[in-house]
Amino acid sequence: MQGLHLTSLLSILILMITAFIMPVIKQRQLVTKVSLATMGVVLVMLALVAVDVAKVEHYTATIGHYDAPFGITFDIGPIEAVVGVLFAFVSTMVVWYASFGIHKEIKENRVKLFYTLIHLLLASLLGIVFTSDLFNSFVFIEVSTLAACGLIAIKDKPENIKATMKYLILSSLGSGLVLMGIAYLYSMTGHLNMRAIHETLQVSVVGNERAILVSLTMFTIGLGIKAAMFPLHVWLPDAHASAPGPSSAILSGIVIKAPVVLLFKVLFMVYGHEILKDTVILNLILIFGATGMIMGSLFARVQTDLKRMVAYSSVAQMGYIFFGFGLGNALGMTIAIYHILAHGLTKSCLFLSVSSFIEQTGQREIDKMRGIGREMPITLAIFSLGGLSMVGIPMLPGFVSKWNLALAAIDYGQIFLLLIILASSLLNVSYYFPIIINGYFGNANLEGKIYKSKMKPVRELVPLILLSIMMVIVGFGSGPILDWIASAMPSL
Amino acid sequence: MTFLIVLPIFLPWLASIIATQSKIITEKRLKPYVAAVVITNFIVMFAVVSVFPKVRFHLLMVNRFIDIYLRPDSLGILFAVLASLLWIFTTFYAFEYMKHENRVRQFFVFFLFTLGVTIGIAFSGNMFTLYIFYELLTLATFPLVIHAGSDEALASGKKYIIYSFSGATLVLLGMLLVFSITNDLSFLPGGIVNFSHFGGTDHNEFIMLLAGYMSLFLGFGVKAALAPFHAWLPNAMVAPTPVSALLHAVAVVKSGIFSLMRTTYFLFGPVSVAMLGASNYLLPIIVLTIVMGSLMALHQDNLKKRLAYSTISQLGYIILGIALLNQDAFIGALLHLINHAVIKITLFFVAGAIYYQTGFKYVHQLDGIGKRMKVTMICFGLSVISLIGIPPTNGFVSKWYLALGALKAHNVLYAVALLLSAFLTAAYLLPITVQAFFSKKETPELDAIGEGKSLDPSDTMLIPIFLLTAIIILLGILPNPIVSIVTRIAGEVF
Amino acid sequence: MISFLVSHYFQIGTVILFGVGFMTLLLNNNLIRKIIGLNIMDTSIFLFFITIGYSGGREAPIINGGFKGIDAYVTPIPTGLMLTGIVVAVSTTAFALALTILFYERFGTIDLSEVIDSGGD
Amino acid sequence: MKRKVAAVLITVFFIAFLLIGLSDFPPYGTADSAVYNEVTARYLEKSIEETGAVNAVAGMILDYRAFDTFIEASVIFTALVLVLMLLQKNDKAVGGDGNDHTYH
Amino acid sequence: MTTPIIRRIVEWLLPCLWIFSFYIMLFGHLSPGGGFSGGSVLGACLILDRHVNGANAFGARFTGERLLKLALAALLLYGFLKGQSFLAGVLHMNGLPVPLGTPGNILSSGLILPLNVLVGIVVAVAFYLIATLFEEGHL
Repeated sequence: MQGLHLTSLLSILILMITAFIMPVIKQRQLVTKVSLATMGVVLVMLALVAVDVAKVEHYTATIGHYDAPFGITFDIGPIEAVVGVLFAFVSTMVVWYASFGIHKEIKENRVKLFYTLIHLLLASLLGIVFTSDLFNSFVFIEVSTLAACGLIAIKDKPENIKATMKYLILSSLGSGLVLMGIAYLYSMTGHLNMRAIHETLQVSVVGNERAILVSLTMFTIGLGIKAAMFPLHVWLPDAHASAPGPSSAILSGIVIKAPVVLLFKVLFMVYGHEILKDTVILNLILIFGATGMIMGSLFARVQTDLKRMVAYSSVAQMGYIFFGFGLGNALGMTIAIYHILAHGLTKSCLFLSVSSFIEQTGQREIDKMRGIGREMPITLAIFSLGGLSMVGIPMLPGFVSKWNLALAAIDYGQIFLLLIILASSLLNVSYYFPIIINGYFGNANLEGKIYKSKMKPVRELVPLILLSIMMVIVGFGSGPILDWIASAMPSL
Repeated sequence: MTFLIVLPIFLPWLASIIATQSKIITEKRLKPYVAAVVITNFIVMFAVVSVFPKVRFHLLMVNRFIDIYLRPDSLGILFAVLASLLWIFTTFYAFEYMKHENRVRQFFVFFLFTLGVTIGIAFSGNMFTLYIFYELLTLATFPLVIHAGSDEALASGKKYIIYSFSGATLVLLGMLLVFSITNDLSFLPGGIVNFSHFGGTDHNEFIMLLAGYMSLFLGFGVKAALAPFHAWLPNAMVAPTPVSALLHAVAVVKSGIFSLMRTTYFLFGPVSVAMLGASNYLLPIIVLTIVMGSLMALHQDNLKKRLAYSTISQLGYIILGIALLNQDAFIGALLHLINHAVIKITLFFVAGAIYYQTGFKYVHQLDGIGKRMKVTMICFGLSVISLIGIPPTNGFVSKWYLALGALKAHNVLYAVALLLSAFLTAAYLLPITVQAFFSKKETPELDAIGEGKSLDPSDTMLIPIFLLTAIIILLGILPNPIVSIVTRIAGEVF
Repeated sequence: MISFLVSHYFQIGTVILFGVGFMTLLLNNNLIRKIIGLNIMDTSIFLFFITIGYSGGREAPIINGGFKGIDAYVTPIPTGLMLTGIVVAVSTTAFALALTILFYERFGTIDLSEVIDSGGD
Repeated sequence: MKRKVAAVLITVFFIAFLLIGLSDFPPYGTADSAVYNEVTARYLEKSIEETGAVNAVAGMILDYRAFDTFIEASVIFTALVLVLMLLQKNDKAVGGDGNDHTYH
Repeated sequence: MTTPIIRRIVEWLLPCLWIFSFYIMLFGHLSPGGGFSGGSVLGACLILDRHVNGANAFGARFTGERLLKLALAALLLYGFLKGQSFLAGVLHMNGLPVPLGTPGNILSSGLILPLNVLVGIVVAVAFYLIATLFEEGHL
């Protein structure tokens, strides 16, 4: 069934073309409608991609008339399909949520640009995930970087400008390093297509060990900066905390995930395990991930600003993903990809609910959120669900990843790694639960709060509810998802 | 039809969700509704377990590990019956007691929800299911603990949450370690960890199993108020009396005890645990718990706190019975599980009744109260005697078996500890009764209340207390039916 | 060692240029200089790319007057890629400069260190 | 001051690292490097008959790897949109009247 | 800073620049050059014109609005022209039948010539508008 192969490319093209049209549309609602419709179509298309992959479990779409080493191709397997569906779903929900309130948060004449940027962003992220051509992925990375910076700077408060500056500089440095890595790889192999590079590397590894190590390091650092690997995360809290609510949901939910997927493909599909096991890169990633899991939670614990806290918790959660990569065994990689899914849904839920707190109360501090559960019960319920998933209450996605990560650590043969995982989940308890408790209980907190006084109309909460439902589904349906992802893992 | 086995769990949950709707369940209908639900659930549970004995029902099966199923065996049924029976008494007691508390609806909603969770713990067929309900129990009882809503309540509630989640984390660690070796966490009488796991050749696996057992034991020990982790229990006293009665008698601490039994006798099995030699590390802690609890109880002036510390030491008995790993001790532990539940809930009811009628919280206020609250204080005295373990009460029976087990363990120290703690129990509980009845001096603030007429609470409060005392006596006079049941359960294991 | 320096002088030069850009990026707090440093880095990478596959005596890949065989032409790939890369770098620079203008309007300075600890306005 | 020293050290380390990797490469200007493989050969040989472009570079970027070029055009567009967004004064909005206060 | 000298030089220079840029664009498939280089030269001379002769000379007729729409239209056309061939490539079919012509002629090599022009327009307009925004803060 060739026809379905179109959808992967068509979704990107549609997003691009609608993005080109939007800036010249006059009315805001029309732009909103167009964007929502496009997002719906794209979501359907990616669902079709997933169906297609489920049928043929792997296919290659040649963009243009030239096959793999000569032209640019999309290699789409279960991992790409799953991540693509996640991206489309999250951004659809975010656009839906934003269509109600974004004009209150940013200038009127920037609303259409907001949607334009989101379209460009989603298109580039999908491209990063789908493409099997290194240089093409680099170009996509640049688009995504620019669009993400735009989504932060779209709200022109001074701190936004500052955060955007930081993000832009660091992440262009990252792109530079990635390009350097591509240059090394290209001059070693003469290919840009991932498969071709892999095959060539297998034969020409001898005599190139040092160059291979250098290029690996380049990719790891460069993509690590973009994915907020722990010591390189300095840009993330400012950026995600200062951006407008929907933007931070998208940034934290999916934007930092695409480089992770690319890093996964580079590490395990371009270099392959035979090369990796002779280098120290995986151990470094493991250490960075572990420190991230602990330090991110510790930083999040001391924050007074709610959004900054959630942002730091993203750093910790990215640590889980890198931890899974660093373990390097099949279960670890599988669960890392699964955690991309889990954290994408959970964190976008959290950020959207937090942003609606801030929008309704006008407060950002955690202390001001006391008794919020009386005023906005449903929203805090969604927040609590996300928090419970982070903490690792059974059958929520957070728990599934923690559990399998621990099993992977046991396979890896290091028991003490278990302690890191459990410690970080306990830390999550220590900073998510006080908010929930003070939100729902306590006379001192609840006095003077009117029930449902600040609640948003339910139809504006539908996206959040859908997100949380999806989160629960992903948690309970983890078995088939994990099997599907595992079926695509490169053989070790 | 086997899916009906989930009814005793989901019925209360459904009921609690309905109870949140003040339109359907008006204030007037609330109490009859709750009573109906609790009693119906009791009957339904009986019906279900008698119709489908030893049924195994999968709720959700994701993979070898994430496999949630219910399999009520005799131990589980025993625990479930105990829980839901005491729940009924507590319900009627609470109707009266909660009159001077606010947010009654919220109380009963979580009250019902917790019932379902407790029965879920009883019916769990493997460790993972147990773990899920265990976490749920923490979340469901938390609103009950902080029901008062004061800052003190919030603080102790946070303490409760932190302790419980740390314990749950330890449990998770233990599950991971065990699962990585056995690839199976289901409960079988006699355990699933077989000898092949330590032929002495693979020392690493031995260590991992030992670590797994220890962390499971300590993790569940948090809820069972084992010595280093008991601090949350006295703090949880801020809860309304029915809650603390439930927490201490059945719901929470007994769930911890129950999970310990599951771990020791159904996951590992006494033989494996003996081979692991885990008891050598645990028994000192347990003895410490027993003695320390009693000693702490001695100088508590707050009645409920004193009862709380007594709970800690009595739970020590049960854990000792579990850790001694011989049949008599296990029988004793099971018996004491039941007896202590009945006794302690009575004691708490009385304490609550005194507070409800007179507002007294402290022991020194209770001199001569026996003359004013005759029935109540008589029940109190009887249950105190039973708790100390003086024949012919049920406490004697269980302690007898415990002592037998302790002697069988060829270590007289444990028997000594039991005796010592029994004396201490007498020392911190008997004086209350004695002073209540035979103190010469009249306390002025007592006379101030109600001019001289009896202060016995109204029937909805008194009848549960009375019935429970009757049960205590009954179990003491003719313990054979219970003992035979318990012996059969213990027989399955050994 | 010396032979390496001699034989790879062009690549070494680009790498050192990369280092220069990197240090400019690290040492200066002035935003304009940071952006210049970024551009130097990018340029060095482009140069590095161009060196790949260059060999003397081959002509540019423009096939005028009949195809002279593969060995007669330099590979067109790095050139084409760098064309793309240059445009990307230009776009990034344009955005960075626009941000700098805004930064100056908001903070009255283009020194990052002066405002990095102050929480915005 | 300490920052400066650290920066210099980092840079020197970085350059050294890159140079170590560089030492695996063939000397500058040698044609027998890995890039002269079937891809280059095809781009050179078939360029005229497949794309019709005499300029192999143009043929490559606009036919073999045209997708790159398309994305790259959208990079420029993104930059344009961003600069518009940042520097556009509010009196006049993109595409005429962006500031139509039509709330729903 | 438009001194008479610069104005005079630009008078002579601009037409050549225009012609040169279009040459680069149109001969992109025959000689060094192509859409991007030609577009950047074109953008450069637009900027120069704006800088020297002010907004009235060229900017009067081609306002920012129109130029933006022009660039977007060019992009869209690019998207459609190339998108159909991408999609056709996915299905392993032939896209629009565009004659390749005889190599060496201007009108040869299928889509490359129009694409060069379109890319050139996009680049030129983008550079021009960005520069204008930098200088004046509005279109």
